Amino acid sequence: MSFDLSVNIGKLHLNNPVMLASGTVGYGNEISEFTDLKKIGGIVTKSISLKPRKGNPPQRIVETSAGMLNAIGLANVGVEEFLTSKVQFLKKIGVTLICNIAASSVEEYVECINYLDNEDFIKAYEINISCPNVKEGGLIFGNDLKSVGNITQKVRAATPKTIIMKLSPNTSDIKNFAKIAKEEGADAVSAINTLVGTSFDIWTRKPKIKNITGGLSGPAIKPVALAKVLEISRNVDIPIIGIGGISTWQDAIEFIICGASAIQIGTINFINPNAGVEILGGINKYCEQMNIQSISELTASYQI
Amino acid sequence: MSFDLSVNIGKLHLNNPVMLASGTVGYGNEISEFTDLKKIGGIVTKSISLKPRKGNPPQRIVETSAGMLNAIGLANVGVEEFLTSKVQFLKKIGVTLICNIAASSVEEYVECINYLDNEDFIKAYEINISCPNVKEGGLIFGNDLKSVGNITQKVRAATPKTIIMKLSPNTSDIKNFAKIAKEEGADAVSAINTLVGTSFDIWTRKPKIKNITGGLSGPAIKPVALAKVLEISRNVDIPIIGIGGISTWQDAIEFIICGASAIQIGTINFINPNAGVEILGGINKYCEQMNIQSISELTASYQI
Amino acid sequence: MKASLIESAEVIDVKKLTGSIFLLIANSPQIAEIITPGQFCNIKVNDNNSPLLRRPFSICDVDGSNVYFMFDLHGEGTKILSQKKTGDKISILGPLGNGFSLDENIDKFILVGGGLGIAPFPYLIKKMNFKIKHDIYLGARNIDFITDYGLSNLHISSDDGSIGFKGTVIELLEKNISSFKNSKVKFIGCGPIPMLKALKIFCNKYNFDCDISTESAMACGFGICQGCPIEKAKPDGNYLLVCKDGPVFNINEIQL
Amino acid sequence: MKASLIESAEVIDVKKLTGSIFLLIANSPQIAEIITPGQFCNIKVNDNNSPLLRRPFSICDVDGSNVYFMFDLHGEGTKILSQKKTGDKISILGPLGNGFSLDENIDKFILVGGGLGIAPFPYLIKKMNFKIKHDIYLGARNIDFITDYGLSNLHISSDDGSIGFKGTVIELLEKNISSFKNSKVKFIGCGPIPMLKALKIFCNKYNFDCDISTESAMACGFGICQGCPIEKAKPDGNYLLVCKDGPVFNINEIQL
Ligand SMILES: Cc1cc2nc3c(=O)[nH]c(=O)nc-3n(C[C@H](O)[C@H](O)[C@H](O)COP(=O)(O)OP(=O)(O)OC[C@H]3O[C@@H](n4cnc5c(N)ncnc54)[C@H](O)[C@@H]3O)c2cc1C
Ligand SMILES: Cc1cc2nc3c(=O)[nH]c(=O)nc-3n(C[C@H](O)[C@H](O)[C@H](O)COP(=O)(O)OP(=O)(O)OC[C@H]3O[C@@H](n4cnc5c(N)ncnc54)[C@H](O)[C@@H]3O)c2cc1C
Ligand SMILES: Cc1cc2nc3c(=O)[nH]c(=O)nc-3n(C[C@H](O)[C@H](O)[C@H](O)COP(=O)(O)O)c2cc1C
Ligand SMILES: Cc1cc2nc3c(=O)[nH]c(=O)nc-3n(C[C@H](O)[C@H](O)[C@H](O)COP(=O)(O)O)c2cc1C
Ligand code: FES
Ligand code: FES
Repeated sequence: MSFDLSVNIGKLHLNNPVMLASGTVGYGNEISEFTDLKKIGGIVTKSISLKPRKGNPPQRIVETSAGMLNAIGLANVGVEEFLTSKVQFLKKIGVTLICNIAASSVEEYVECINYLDNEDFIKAYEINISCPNVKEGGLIFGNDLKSVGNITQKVRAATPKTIIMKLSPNTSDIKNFAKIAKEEGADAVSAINTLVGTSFDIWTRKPKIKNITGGLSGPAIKPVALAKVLEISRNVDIPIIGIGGISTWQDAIEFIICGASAIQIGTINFINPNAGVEILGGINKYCEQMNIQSISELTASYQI
Repeated sequence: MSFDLSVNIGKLHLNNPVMLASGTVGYGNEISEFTDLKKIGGIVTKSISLKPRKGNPPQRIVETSAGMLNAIGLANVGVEEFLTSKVQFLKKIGVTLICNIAASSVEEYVECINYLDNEDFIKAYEINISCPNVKEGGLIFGNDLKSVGNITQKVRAATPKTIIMKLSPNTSDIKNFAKIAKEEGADAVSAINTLVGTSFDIWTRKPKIKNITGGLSGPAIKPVALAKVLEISRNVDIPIIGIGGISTWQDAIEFIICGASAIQIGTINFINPNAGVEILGGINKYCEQMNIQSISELTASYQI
Repeated sequence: MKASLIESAEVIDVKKLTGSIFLLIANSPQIAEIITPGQFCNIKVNDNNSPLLRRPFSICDVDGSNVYFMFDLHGEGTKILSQKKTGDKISILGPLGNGFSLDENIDKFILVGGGLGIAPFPYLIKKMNFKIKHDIYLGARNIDFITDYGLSNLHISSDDGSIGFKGTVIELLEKNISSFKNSKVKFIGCGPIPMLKALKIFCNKYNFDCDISTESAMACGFGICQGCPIEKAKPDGNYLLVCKDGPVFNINEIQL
Repeated sequence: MKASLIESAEVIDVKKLTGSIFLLIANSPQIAEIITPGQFCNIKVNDNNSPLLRRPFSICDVDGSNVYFMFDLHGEGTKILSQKKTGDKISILGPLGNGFSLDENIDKFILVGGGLGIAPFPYLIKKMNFKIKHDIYLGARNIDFITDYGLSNLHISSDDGSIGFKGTVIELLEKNISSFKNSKVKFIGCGPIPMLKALKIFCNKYNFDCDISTESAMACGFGICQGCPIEKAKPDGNYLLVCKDGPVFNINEIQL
């Protein structure tokens, strides 16, 4: 095959546009039993915070029609253990590593980056300002334009590496968030994180998820995610990483056509941990059949 | 059965909490072949505007995972024909009629009400400020607090009948919209209208829906709708009509537990036009089994 | 017209007719009794949300209390239908729409089908009951897309000449024109848009009357969703609805 | 531990054992070769999104290249499984989690199951291979929830006395305590939380060692979603994961 699937986002180089989404691949070790991570464009770690976080009490997940709700609550090992143990495994495999960071203050984002920045193996940061499942940080940042601008500015100043701001879909004007991320120096935005949802048990009248609400992901949200990507693409000149309900290569192509430079898959990893490689295979065939020389030709090639 | 399923919302009296949602039941005539409309709590008309509207060109609908996108574009016969012909049929059947109104200016909402208000058979107005599929009106109103306040105030002044403001879910803080609706005198809010979504053909790279984006409805959106109802219920003291992805009686009960005084079903009518009556049957059995004397006991009875 | 209804129908059989064309036979006595040729039903192929919506299919034939649908493998819904087993239940909503009108003083009906466009013809000619004469013209890409199930007086064309006349079905009509040009004929067309467009030009050229059966994406199938608009030949500020005003229209009534 | 994998398995048979308990037999040679008692598999019951997620089931038995799962009709997923026909394909992801450890110097294992909690026992006692002695105690609501499939040395209790001892399975253990009190026994428990709680009190009272198999809502089943936390007996700021650290835990390691 003579065509080029590689993608550059700021200094981040991906061999291909298929990435595994934060929180749906852990730190790579477990999923590597099922798939060849080297073939994947990049993997994004579970959100990491300065200190380890225990996460929310169970029940954390519940299934819904063509989707699922989760309220994991950013359970993670913290930057220290991440650097000392988790990164080592990923180095051995040789993946392209994007580190997703969560924090409850602007300073904490910067501290995390300071702690991690010497590790050359980390190629980019995805800044999670859109987690619906924690009280501090999360959506309080993600739905406030000034906070997003401020966080972007500070993390931008903290590192020369690629900065990707992960946007919340729980807003009526995602384009404005993308705009401010661009203005403050982000290299890209990723869209979308999960939608706020809930589910109740009609016999106990209690929420099925202990955290009351959770984040909705999976095929159910694909049309919403795609509309958000398109909205950003039509209004703001910034690379977009498309996320939300992607489970087939056709879905991936749809996001790329609507404006995504790369895509991430989340929930589908739980059902088929080899989905990334299979999606990549489909993208390859499509490009061949459509005579596409470089995947960048396809990005935002919508005919409207 | 000795329990009471009736619901009062302002001056509107419903025999039971199951209503058929705007745009999914036309003006009642076609669906009456499949179901006994007299058994239904209330039916909400397709959005009516001052002048007839042709609506958007085809293709107007596309299926998605556990949902569908529509961009009908408020095709409707206009207030005049509605009064002279459509209402007559509904009178004959003897349903409880709620008239949904769409407009592209505050004045037009008021004019519609003025035109319709003498018709005693119309028991309430649902004000559509949340249609994602028209350029004027629709979401431009629905996502702006001031507009919603202003429209509520003006329609409130125009009629003594029950006013229900139909809210958009495409916002991060639906509770504020409910709050302003209450402050300006609305009797209730209904939540939710559809979520903005899209879908593209990967071979032509064109949107599958001519209008580019459409409104997502159906089981896929249920967790989001339920979270919006809960958010309003926990923050604002106003009756809520729950809408979004309801297709079983269990779904209906879930919405009522989360705060809904009544519910509306939309997309499921297309698949099972008798769903309303079946859902009502389930609610009946549940109340009997749970020894519920009045459906209002169940409203907002969540255990959090 | 009698009312529509929802019937839980038992699958009697699913037969493969050619490569990707299937025939579904289901026991649906109430619908069988009242449905007329050209009408359609909206079928729920499963009892879950995948896919969510019903799927519209023309009535292909009726035999006692059994209804027949002829369908092509297209996507998820038709795949599920093709795998149905005897005894399975499907929910059929129908009859829907307006069928073909036969009560006219016509020498001969000429039925023109493109590919699966012949689906409604078996029941149509059964209802003609030898009292009304007919010819059927069937065009397809190649022999794999051709089935003669339930058809008679058949003239076939294929794009690649793998069966019958090599060329389009309209070219075949032109070729045979002398055989019907001077009688009182009426055309009935069903098939893909390009074929219908060519048929329209052909019929208007010779001044033949022609009804066609149209398709559209549909959610409800009976007029409550407004999802199936079709533009009038002379736009007047209202669309027609394929499901309720059609699916059969006079070819000069609508824009193709 | 050998690696896990995804295998497309052919259904050999689905048998109804009692009212709502079924046995699924599928040909899954790679998983059959490496799975051990107490481990589980995560099964995709369909090839669409309804339901979306896989469903976790304990390995019940292995016979050559066939794997056996015993399951109870619960909701959508198990309903679909119960309707599988010979020759259907299902996707099995496994083996997952840590199984029971048998390599101990024990006189006798006492397996305690509540209802479907006996699902992992047939393979467990097969692996004991008569070299290790066992007794099985099975408690259930009533006779309808009892199957003795693949079990031996069985002591049964039912809440309503419709079969065996009338009372809980723990009461039955208390009653029989003299028969094992003075030997080196180890308990293995599997069943609903109330039973496990009672078993914990019982075992701690007599100082019996006890491992239990736990359940949790799961998305992935192999450690990437963090959806299945379980609190440690002595909380230390980290949860254990049922899928990866379990599903078998020492009864005093976790909070029930
Ligand atoms: C009035 C009418 C009569 C029809 N009669 C027949 C018939 O007799 N035999 C036959 O094989 N087909 C017929 N069709 C087309 C048939 O409905 C579609 O092929 C079928 O819905 C495809 O479903 P799917 O899930 O297999 O495909 P998918 O591609 O998965 O369907 C995706 C969506 O697109 C819609 N869709 C796709 N193609 C069409 C189409 N051509 N028309 C309407 N909706 C479409 C489906 O309803 C569904 O919502 C008819 C359509 C209409 C409107
Ligand atoms: C490690 C493990 C081993 C298991 N082994 C068996 C077994 O051998 N036999 C058996 O009958 N059952 C077993 N279960 C329970 C089984 O997974 C559930 O009964 C099944 O998932 C229900 O699916 P459903 O679609 O029929 O029910 P639904 O109620 O429709 O399921 C809804 C959701 O809840 C989840 N869920 C419901 N109940 C449980 C439960 N008890 N545990 C985990 N998730 C649940 C489902 O996965 C699904 O996401 C096991 C569970 C776990 C975690
Ligand atoms: C179980 C689970 C955990 C997640 N954890 C995180 C997280 O820690 N940080 C983050 O930025 N996004 C997290 N996400 C969101 C995903 O990265 C992704 O944005 C979302 O799931 C939508 O994609 P999908 O529909 O393909 O799953 C999580 C999603 C799931 C389902
Ligand atoms: C085809 C279609 C047309 C609709 N038209 C209207 C409308 O005219 N006015 C309105 O307020 N809502 C309209 N809606 C929104 C529904 O009333 C309802 O809010 C939404 O579909 C969510 O409910 P559901 O998931 O049960 O369908 C429409 C929905 C659909 C699917
Ligand atoms: S398909 Fe719903 S109106 Fe025609
Ligand atoms: S089920 Fe995903 S981590 Fe346990």
